[in-house]
Amino acid sequence: MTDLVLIIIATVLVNNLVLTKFLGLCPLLGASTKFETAVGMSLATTFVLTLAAAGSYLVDRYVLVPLDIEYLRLISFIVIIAAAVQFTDTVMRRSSPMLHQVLGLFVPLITTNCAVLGIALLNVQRSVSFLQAVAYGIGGGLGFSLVMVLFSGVRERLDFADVPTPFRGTAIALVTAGMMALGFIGFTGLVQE
Amino acid sequence: MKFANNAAPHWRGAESVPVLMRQVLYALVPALIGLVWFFGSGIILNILVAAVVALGCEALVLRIRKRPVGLFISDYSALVTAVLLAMSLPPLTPWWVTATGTVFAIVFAKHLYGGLGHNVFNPAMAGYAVLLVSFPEDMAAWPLPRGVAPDQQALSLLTVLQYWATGAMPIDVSVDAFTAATPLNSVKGQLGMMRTMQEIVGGPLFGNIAGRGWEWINTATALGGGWLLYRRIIRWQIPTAMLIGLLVPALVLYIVDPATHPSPAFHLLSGGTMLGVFFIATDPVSAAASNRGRLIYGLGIGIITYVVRNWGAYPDGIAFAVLLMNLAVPLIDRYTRPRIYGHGT
Amino acid sequence: MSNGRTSNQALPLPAWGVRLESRKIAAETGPINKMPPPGELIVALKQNVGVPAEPIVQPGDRVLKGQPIATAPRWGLGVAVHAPTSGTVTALEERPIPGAGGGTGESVVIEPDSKEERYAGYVAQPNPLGLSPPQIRNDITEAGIVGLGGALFPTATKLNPGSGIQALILNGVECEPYISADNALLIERSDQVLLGAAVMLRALDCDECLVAVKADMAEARAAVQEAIDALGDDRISMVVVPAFYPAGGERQLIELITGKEVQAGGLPWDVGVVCQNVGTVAAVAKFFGAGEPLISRIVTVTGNGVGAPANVEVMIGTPIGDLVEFAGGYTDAAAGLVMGGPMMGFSLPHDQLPVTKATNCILVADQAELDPSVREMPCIRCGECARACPATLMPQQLLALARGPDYAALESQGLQDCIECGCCDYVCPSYIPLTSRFIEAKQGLWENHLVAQRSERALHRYEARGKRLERRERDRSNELQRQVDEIGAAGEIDAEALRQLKQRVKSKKPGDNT
Amino acid sequence: MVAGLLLLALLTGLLGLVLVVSARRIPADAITVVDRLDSVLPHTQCGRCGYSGCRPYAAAIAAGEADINQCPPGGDEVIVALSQLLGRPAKALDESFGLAGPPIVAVVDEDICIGCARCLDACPVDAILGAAKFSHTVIENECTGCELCIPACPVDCITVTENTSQLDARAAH
Repeated sequence: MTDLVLIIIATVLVNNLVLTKFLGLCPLLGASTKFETAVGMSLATTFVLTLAAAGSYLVDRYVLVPLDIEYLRLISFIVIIAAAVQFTDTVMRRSSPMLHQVLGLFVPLITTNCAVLGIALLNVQRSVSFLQAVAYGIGGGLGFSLVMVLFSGVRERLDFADVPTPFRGTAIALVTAGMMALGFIGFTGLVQE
Repeated sequence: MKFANNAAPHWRGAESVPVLMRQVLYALVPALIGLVWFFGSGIILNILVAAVVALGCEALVLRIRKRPVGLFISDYSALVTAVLLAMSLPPLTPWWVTATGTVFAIVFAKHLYGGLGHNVFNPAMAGYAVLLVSFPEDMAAWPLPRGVAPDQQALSLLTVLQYWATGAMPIDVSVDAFTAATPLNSVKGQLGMMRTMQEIVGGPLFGNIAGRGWEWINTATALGGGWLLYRRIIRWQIPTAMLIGLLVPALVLYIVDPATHPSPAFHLLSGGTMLGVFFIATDPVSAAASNRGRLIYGLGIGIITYVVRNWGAYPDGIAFAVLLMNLAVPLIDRYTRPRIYGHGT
Repeated sequence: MSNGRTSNQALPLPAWGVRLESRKIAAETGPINKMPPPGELIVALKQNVGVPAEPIVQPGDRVLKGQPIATAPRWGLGVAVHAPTSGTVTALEERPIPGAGGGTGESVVIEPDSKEERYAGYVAQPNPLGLSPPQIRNDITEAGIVGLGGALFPTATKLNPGSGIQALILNGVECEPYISADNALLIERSDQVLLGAAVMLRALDCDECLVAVKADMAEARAAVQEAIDALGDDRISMVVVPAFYPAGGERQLIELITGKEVQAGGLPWDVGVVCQNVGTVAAVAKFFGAGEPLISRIVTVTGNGVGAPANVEVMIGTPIGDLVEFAGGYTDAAAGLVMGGPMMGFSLPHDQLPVTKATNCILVADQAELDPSVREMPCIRCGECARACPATLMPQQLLALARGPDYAALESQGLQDCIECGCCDYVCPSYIPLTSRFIEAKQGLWENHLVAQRSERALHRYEARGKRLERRERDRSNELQRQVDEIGAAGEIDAEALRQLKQRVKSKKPGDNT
Repeated sequence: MVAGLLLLALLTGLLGLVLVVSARRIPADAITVVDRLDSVLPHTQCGRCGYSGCRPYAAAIAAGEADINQCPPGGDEVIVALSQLLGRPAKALDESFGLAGPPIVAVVDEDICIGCARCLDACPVDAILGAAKFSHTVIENECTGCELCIPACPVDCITVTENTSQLDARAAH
């Protein structure tokens, strides 16, 4: 139990996917202009991440390895991720069409979000159990969501700030992302891996 | 007869921003005296470098942005940032380290976000964190406090100046003889070597409650903070909440296992606790807006500080805690708006 | 609240509001001075936010003191006006009036004849408490009495809340600095106020009356207490509120005394309370006791720019210049002319404006008493404004939103609940004119609503038109079809023509207009 | 090898099946994107955006065919509202679609009007009153200032003027 909690803490705070591994920066900058959008994107990504982490572990452990066809790992993982993304896309289009419209291409792009495939591939190497794989998935998703939500809050506040013209928009967003990473450095060493 | 046409209200009762900022500077004097007494005059050099660089950067940016230079230079906010950063640095700091931190604080953390009132992150702490990451060795080297050893010799002013200018001691002087880890760092290192707190605090670096000298510096800082509270320049919410956030976990773990956890009193009077509680966390621009929000904000800073001190790799966590909670401010503000009069019960 | 106790202990300070220097210099200098009729009276027909009264006199008419010169319209919160003294109507014309944004309003101009001849239509009521509540309200409407505390809401309307009123609060809390008209009234005429209170209690069918006075009004408190003791009516008691601003705001006072909040869009009687300014109550007493409608009021003339600051009982319509002259004239230091107090009063461009029923104070300020010319700095989010705000808003956040302006967020964060009291300005260390910004933003928000309404109405009409066209088309094609069928049935047409006609019917699609 | 491919195909098929079923089962929100976008447009139905009315324009925005700055009567307010709904940066009005201005209303010069009733059909909000052979008049309160009636008039008797009814209402407020 403790190891699962530690895995989640480590992936959320210490080895945050976005701020220390620099995975998933594209949705971070693209879908964070509004708080509501960022929450939607976070939920979608967390869902896909968890599903992908669990699914890929199962497929790898019980299908690919026993049958000795690990060379199909990449393609089968992508199939799983694509299916999860497609499912998310369908749900979102139906239940909140406006959010779907705003996120636009970013939802299908979760498929190519390096964070998702990254977690799936890393899991194969480091997970010793199914639960650990799920924990990595949840942790990765929560870490992404945390950064995403905090970031969108700051960006909304920046709408009212007197930012110098050349720095408006993406420039100040990148500076802010750097500041966030600086803050997260403080968590270094919390969990020994 | 013609009369002036003004919009209501026609009265204003508040002290202006420059006056408030000046009071903050005055309130830092006791802490400064403490630092100079225990660690020598190096801190003055830090302040001079930081102040000159801060005002220079401020003037430059304001001129480039075509803002009224005189008005904003005289608001003292850049000076407060500079002094807070300089007082957080070790008294033996080469000038370029201080200057780098100050440039980052004023240009990146303050003016890229729009200057006074618009900065999301506490400029002084942003500058400090950058230095902590970029110059870890310089940031860890504190001179020995006065009174560690009976035959202790103070560094000569010339030596200090040389180190300040070049980053190196004269050939016949060894840096290691004059510097030591801070108490927080020392505790962290020795606990890692499986020594108990009782053994650690018996060492020469430690005084009655916390680090030698540090306990007095923190007390002096709190004195200035108390004056700010009394003058109502800062309000009680953030300091109180931050202390609770820091001391309650400290107390719980101290009760559970006093051998491996410093006492709450130790935390209270160590490192930058008091500077953080009264002068850094209370910076209103980067803090939460409502009273309730400020309680959460202060609590967060306290807790994260404790987490970093206790489990993290860095000896003190105030800078990181402040930056992280700055980040959470928009979110806190969103969920802590006070109920408006006449809407619900 | 309902145990009828009279306590000299002030209520506790609330979390909001600001403490201001009181500067009640005029009140301390002496009694209420009665000003004789000036050379010309300009009685505005629009005395409050309501619809202007309808004049019933013509230029050249002679009017008597107290005679109605314009009647209140039946709707729109308007108020009747009366001749303040006897004299001749010289004109019925547009004159500059205060509070119209520098604009003018139709006014009855009267040249007084200094005879003070009284109108015989109104007489003192020997037993006003024997009147029925509707009768009392009728009389108060007839007397042109409105709330003299500032809002000028017709008093009779406020006395008609239906049942369930637990307390009548008499507001004698002048929380703005300088203003001491109500203070002077309580010191000199507490008995009159209590008589009015008794009439109001009768109209409200209510058994409790609280006279609210401020902690720093020692003399007035003593006078009220004495009058209450003399009257021996145990329904009436005094309550002392702390000296701070804006304790005298209606909703703020109710919150202080009863702890209840009047909901947004609601009225005090929703929480069982009716609040009346003491000046209003005295006006009611004057009408029932002496047969005099609302033709004069007490105005504080004060500030370092006036020779002899004083409380002056002055006829409605007196030019402000004459009033200042009566109070010792301008000193050399006079720099600003403000109607009302320094927190909510508005600057007057010149002094040729008449006193209206709303005029409680004329502040002739010197340079130091005016807003010092300070440079506005950016907001440093210190939060002092939120601490001071009686509506518990967050002015610092509203300010940022008003810069956008983000009207949706402004509305959800309570811009409409701002009472424009000026507390946030007062405590702001960056000297930001918050109140002015909020007034501006309210205007914008209101315009935005207007545009949205228009758009919605346009959409509605557009859709209705679509349905209408569709219906018309259907009717037409039905008619065509009917003709085809008829012709076909009659067999008077050759097959080819019938086929063409049918083709035409078919090709006609609904919605095709040609 | 073959087994692996078969298994992969099976997996893909299975996932596809799940997707197909789920796509049919999940209930749809009744308020569509077009509804939301349409609700912030001014409904003048003037067609200056290049579409036949406000709703077609909203549909075009939702489909990505039209930009958000093509509505002159809406001005900055509508652009800001659209940008907030869509999470895109606001931009300046594209003036090739027309200039934003103060609210206007159409006025029929009743001395010239011949009572042809053509403007009645042109008005998208039925704001012109009249019948054939009778002089027409515009209901000022309902006119949206779309100017569609101007080209319809054969004798050019319709002009536009600034709408003052809002200003009057403001003064009364």
